[in-house]
Amino acid sequence: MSTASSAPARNYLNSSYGLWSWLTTKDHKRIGILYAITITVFFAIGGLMATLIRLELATPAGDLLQPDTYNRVFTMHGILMVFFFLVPSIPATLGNFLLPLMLGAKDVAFPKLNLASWYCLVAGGALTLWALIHGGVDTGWTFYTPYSSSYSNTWVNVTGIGVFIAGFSSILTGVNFIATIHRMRAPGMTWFRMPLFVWAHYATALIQVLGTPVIAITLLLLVLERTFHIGIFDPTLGGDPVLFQHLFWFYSHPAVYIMILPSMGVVSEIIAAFTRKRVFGYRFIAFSSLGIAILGFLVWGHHLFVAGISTYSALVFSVLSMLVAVPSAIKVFNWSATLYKASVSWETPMLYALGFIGLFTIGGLTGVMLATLGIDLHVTDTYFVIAHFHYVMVGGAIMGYLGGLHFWWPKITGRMYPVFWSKLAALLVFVGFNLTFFPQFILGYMGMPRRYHAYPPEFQVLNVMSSAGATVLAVGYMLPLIYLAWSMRYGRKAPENPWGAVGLEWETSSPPPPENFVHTPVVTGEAYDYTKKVYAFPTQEAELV
Amino acid sequence: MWQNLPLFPDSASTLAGQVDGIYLFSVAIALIFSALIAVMVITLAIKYRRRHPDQIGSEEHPPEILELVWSVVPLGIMLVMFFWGARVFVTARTVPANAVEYHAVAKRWMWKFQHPSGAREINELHVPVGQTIVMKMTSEDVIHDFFVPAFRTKYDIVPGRYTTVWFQATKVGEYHLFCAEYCGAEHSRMGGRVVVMSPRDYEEWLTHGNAGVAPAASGAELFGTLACNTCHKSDSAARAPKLDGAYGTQVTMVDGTTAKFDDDYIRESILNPQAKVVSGFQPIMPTFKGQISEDQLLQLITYVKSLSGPGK
Amino acid sequence: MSAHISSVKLYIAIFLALMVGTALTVAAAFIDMGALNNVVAMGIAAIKATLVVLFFMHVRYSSRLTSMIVGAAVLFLALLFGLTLMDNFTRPADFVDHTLFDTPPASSTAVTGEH
Amino acid sequence: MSSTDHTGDLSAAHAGAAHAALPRLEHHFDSYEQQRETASLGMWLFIGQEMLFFGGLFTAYIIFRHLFPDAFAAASHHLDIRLGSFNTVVLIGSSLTMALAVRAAQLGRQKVCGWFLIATMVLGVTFLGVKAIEYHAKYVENHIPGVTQFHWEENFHGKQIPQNQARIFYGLYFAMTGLHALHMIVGIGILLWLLYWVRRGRFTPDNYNYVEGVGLYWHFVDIIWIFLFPLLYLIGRH
Ligand code: HEA
Ligand code: HEA
Ligand code: HEC
Ligand code: CUA
Ligand SMILES: [Cu+2]
Repeated sequence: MSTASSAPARNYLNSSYGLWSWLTTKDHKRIGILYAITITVFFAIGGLMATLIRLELATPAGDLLQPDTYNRVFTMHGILMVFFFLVPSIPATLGNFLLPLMLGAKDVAFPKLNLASWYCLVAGGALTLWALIHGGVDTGWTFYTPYSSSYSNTWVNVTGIGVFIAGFSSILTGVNFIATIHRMRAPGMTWFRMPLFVWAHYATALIQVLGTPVIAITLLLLVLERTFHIGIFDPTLGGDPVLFQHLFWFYSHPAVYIMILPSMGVVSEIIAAFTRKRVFGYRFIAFSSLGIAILGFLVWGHHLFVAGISTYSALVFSVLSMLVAVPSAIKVFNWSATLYKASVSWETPMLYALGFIGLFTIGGLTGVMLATLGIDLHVTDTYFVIAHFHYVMVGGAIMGYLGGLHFWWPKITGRMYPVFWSKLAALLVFVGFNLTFFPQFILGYMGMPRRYHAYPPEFQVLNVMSSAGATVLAVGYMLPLIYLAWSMRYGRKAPENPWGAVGLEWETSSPPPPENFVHTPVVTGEAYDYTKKVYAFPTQEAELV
Repeated sequence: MWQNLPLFPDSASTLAGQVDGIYLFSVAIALIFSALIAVMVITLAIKYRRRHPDQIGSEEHPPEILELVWSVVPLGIMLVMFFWGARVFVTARTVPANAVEYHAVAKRWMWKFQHPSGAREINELHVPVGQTIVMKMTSEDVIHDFFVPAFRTKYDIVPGRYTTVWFQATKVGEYHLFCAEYCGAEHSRMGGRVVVMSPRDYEEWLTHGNAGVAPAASGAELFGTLACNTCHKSDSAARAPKLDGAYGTQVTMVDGTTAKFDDDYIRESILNPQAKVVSGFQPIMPTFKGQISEDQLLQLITYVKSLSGPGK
Repeated sequence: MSAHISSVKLYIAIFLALMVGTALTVAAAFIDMGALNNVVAMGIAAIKATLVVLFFMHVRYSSRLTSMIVGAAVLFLALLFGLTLMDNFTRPADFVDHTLFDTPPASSTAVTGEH
Repeated sequence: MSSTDHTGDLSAAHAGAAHAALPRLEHHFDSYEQQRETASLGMWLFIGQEMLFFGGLFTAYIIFRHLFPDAFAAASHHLDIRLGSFNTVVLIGSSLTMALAVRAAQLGRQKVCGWFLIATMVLGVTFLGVKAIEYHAKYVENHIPGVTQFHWEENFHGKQIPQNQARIFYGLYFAMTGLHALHMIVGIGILLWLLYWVRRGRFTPDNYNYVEGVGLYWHFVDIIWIFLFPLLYLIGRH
């Protein structure tokens, strides 16, 4: 862990120059960066929409935006944040960058597909932004029929196609990851020697490959319904609008695990690195990822409890939703227990990981409340739901993403970021987040429906708190944007392994060379082993083979 | 402004207590587990903080049996939540036998209600306290949702079909009525009030210009004006089945299938008579689709139902 | 593991089996077997598909992983069908009005001409 | 059977076909075997994805067939069972030629492979041609929802079939067969591209991933049709 290659060694960043070299790159690391830039743009636009939402909701009267405008704003907020930011976020950036490194491979299985998947996201995003500029969509990110198919006079088709294309980006990423994990592992890298990050991505990829096509066909059917009135979702033609909801949530519930699983993988890595200890219950965490991915396909009906499904199926979906919480519980407890007799370092990534545990727990527990039929009856389609999913998606998934970004930033860019600012940002995000979204639980139980641009005055206090919190949160998000950008030029040069962590990615230079490892690694022991060396590079030390 | 910071909405129905009960229970569970994890994480992270830069974590782990504990205990708790929540939900979804039927037609962006007495109102619903009421609802366009926070219940209103929601108000007062399913531009303004009144006040309200014609009576009138009675007569020589006493029975069709004579069957018979042709009759009944409104349809159904006497 | 190369004979045999299957489904469709008609039609289609998968697509000679992927996809398909139908087949009698208006939807104008 | 580990004699065997991108081991693979297995795995994952893609349509189909059994039967009677059967034979035949093309590639017989690819394409185009005839008939009969004023007026076994229910059948019919046809068109495009490379001697017994992958895809499209045919054409024919 010593030789911080001080000379401007050849690495993936300086191996070739020019925009063209980036736009045609097949290097998974560069594609990861392309993705990172792209999703940051989408996050900023989505965040701008969130800002508008919170500004509007600071007062009960719908005085800032027209109702029509407001509807478009929260719809674009949801669509951009979910399909163009959070779904690709960790897998396509950190996952892309790290999977081959962690497995000791030279690249992902299909580098060209990998690049193609980025272009899919860009093309889908461009279409969606085109729609946004020309007036947007107002269906909500859920595109419920028959509103979307027969009544909305906004750019439903264009956006639908945009999301459709972005979906293929996700599918291609998933195909790539599964093939990579099966076929590209370095010698000695058995399944149970893989980092938990890889397991999490395996589970994620499974959902991406087998879930995403269903939303694709659903959106296609929506476009057909809207264009040709084939009738399947249109009650006036004999169709069933609830069928759309089934098809939509068949993907979109598992999709929430596309968003959270990679984040859980990041947290496992961070916890191991900053406790310098093997994560407690490695196999339980690994299998719980698969468990979540599979059980996640059984519960989509909990979004439809009061939508007109049979009471019988509501009962079935409710009890199944409870089951999916068990593997999540296993993870949370295992992480916590890892801290026991550990060597805990309070570095910035660790702050995010601990924040993740807390916020995800709250988000998850309120998810279980929503899965409880008697409660959902009252709080569905209220701010309680909004609070729940921002806790898991913003408090959970984004915390994990930021944590991972701070953890691997030295590896990715070869630079360190300022410690003080990064800790301050983590704190601001945590405080701002809670201030923004905790009041929404109360609002929800009080009965404030979601997707309301005006509301009765008695809800104002809580809404003002929420808007105030959002301001803090925005600052918290803007800080990393600034200091991370700053560090790329002015940051201290990062050594190979700044955290003293164990993992193949820390065995190569920062930033890594284009081919990742000069010599193919050989793995001789379990992951996270801080007591002995388990990675070897045979050409250097031939006897270790 | 600050005095207005309650944590609960009004509670004004028999269901409210039940929903609050399961809610409070699960809030307690959530608090306990969040606190447990927060305390555990923070104390461990402080107690075992890194003392010198090269320190590595001990290889020692807590006992493996914990894995079992923290899988089974949450599962057990969640099953309790499930059964409790399921009971409340089944109660909320099972319409009590003594419920009085009110009608709601939702459209963008208004509510049309009709009382059993025939009184109609828009965006306001007056109900007597203590009476069990079932709203029979349909939509003229997109999906809406009948939501009264004080009653702790809601249900989507799906076009092309009837859904129901029932409640029994327990407290006189005025409560919010919200549309809780996104339905377009004015979704947030598609609200109104539910006014719960003492039975006396309610009677009075009804008689003060709000009487209207009972749906069954309007239905009877329609039965004449639409010439239903030219075929559906009470004599046995009629060209069409006798409707008296038919409600609730099983009807046999020409193709041998059977159907239950219920509201939806009547609806279908009126809108699409050829779909199910009663055994022993010719498919001569014309469709009335497009000729009558949703409101009139409800009135006709109520009338046909009334031919089978009170109750079901 | 080297790729398996099947004989031309085998391919032709499979092709003929598929032809027989096709003829059988068409024939079966003209016999009234009540609800069994669907079972037979889908059964034959499933057998035909299996033949294609096993022999034309070489799954018979491929690694277990390939079968696992096919198995996973079939499983998830079954979930999609199963749980969606669970709802549709247990819905309350509340009638889905298939015929409220028999004209093309008023909405076709709404889409373009709203507001 | 030939082991995959004979890189040596391969490069020798094909040294003649100079410019063709000869047996190419991409930089991130260690062996042809790894490369081939990875490619096949990727293709299978893609097919798994396709199964669920069509799955959404089949779900809708099952539900509406269950709701409107008579309308589906009646509407299905308006499809030409002879053309449908003919197309089934054609498509299965194209699967056979595709399988033989892959076999030829496995054996390194590029010429033969090329001819089988051409045969596959010819059969594929025949299928699409027949489909076009069927679509045209529907167009004339005003049975294409949203394209012409959909029109349906018919009793079936004495029951009146509501126009909308027939419309849903045809909506699904066109969605399903249309998507299937789209897959075929894409497939034929890929076959052309493949043919180009086969003609240039791109493939060897060690490195015929592309041929194999395209074969898998083509067979999958065939399988979809194997289900579509009875579901759409053969309802209640008795
Ligand atoms: C990252 C995203 C994410 C994640 C991980 C989850 C996780 C869960 N969600 Fe959530 N959810 C969403 C995103 C997410 N959700 C979104 C976006 C919506 C709304 C979409 C819309 O309508 O727009 C939604 C809506 C939603 C609903 C529908 C609400 C409604 O509209 O009426 C329900 C209902 O059951 C639900 C349940 C759950 C459950 C049971 C989990 C579980 O997986 C949680 C499991 C985790 C834990 C339980 C915590 C850890 C466990 C312990 C600490 C042990 C102790 C536990 C107990 C004793 C119970 N979610
Ligand atoms: C990943 C998903 C995600 C994320 C990150 C967020 C982030 C936020 N969301 Fe989001 N939200 C959703 C997913 C998400 N949301 C979804 C799916 C819905 C449902 C939509 C629907 O109903 O259809 C929803 C709905 C929703 C509502 C309900 C609207 C309604 O129902 O009427 C509200 C209200 O407060 C809200 C608020 C916020 C806030 C304050 C944030 C904050 O966390 C955002 C903070 C971020 C910023 C403020 C950006 C700061 C940075 C910049 C501005 C950078 C500047 C740019 C450069 C220099 C490049 N969201
Ligand atoms: C031209 C004669 C005719 C007229 C007018 C007519 N019906 Fe009918 N109706 C029939 C016949 C014949 C049947 C039995 C065959 C069938 O089910 O279609 C029938 C069946 C019914 C049924 C189902 C009865 C059962 O026992 O199952 C209902 C309900 C009904 N009609 C209601 C109405 C109403 C309400 C109207 C007026 C709006 C009306 N009908 C007008 C001829 C008529
Ligand atoms: Cu009506 Cu929302
Ligand atoms: Cu969900």
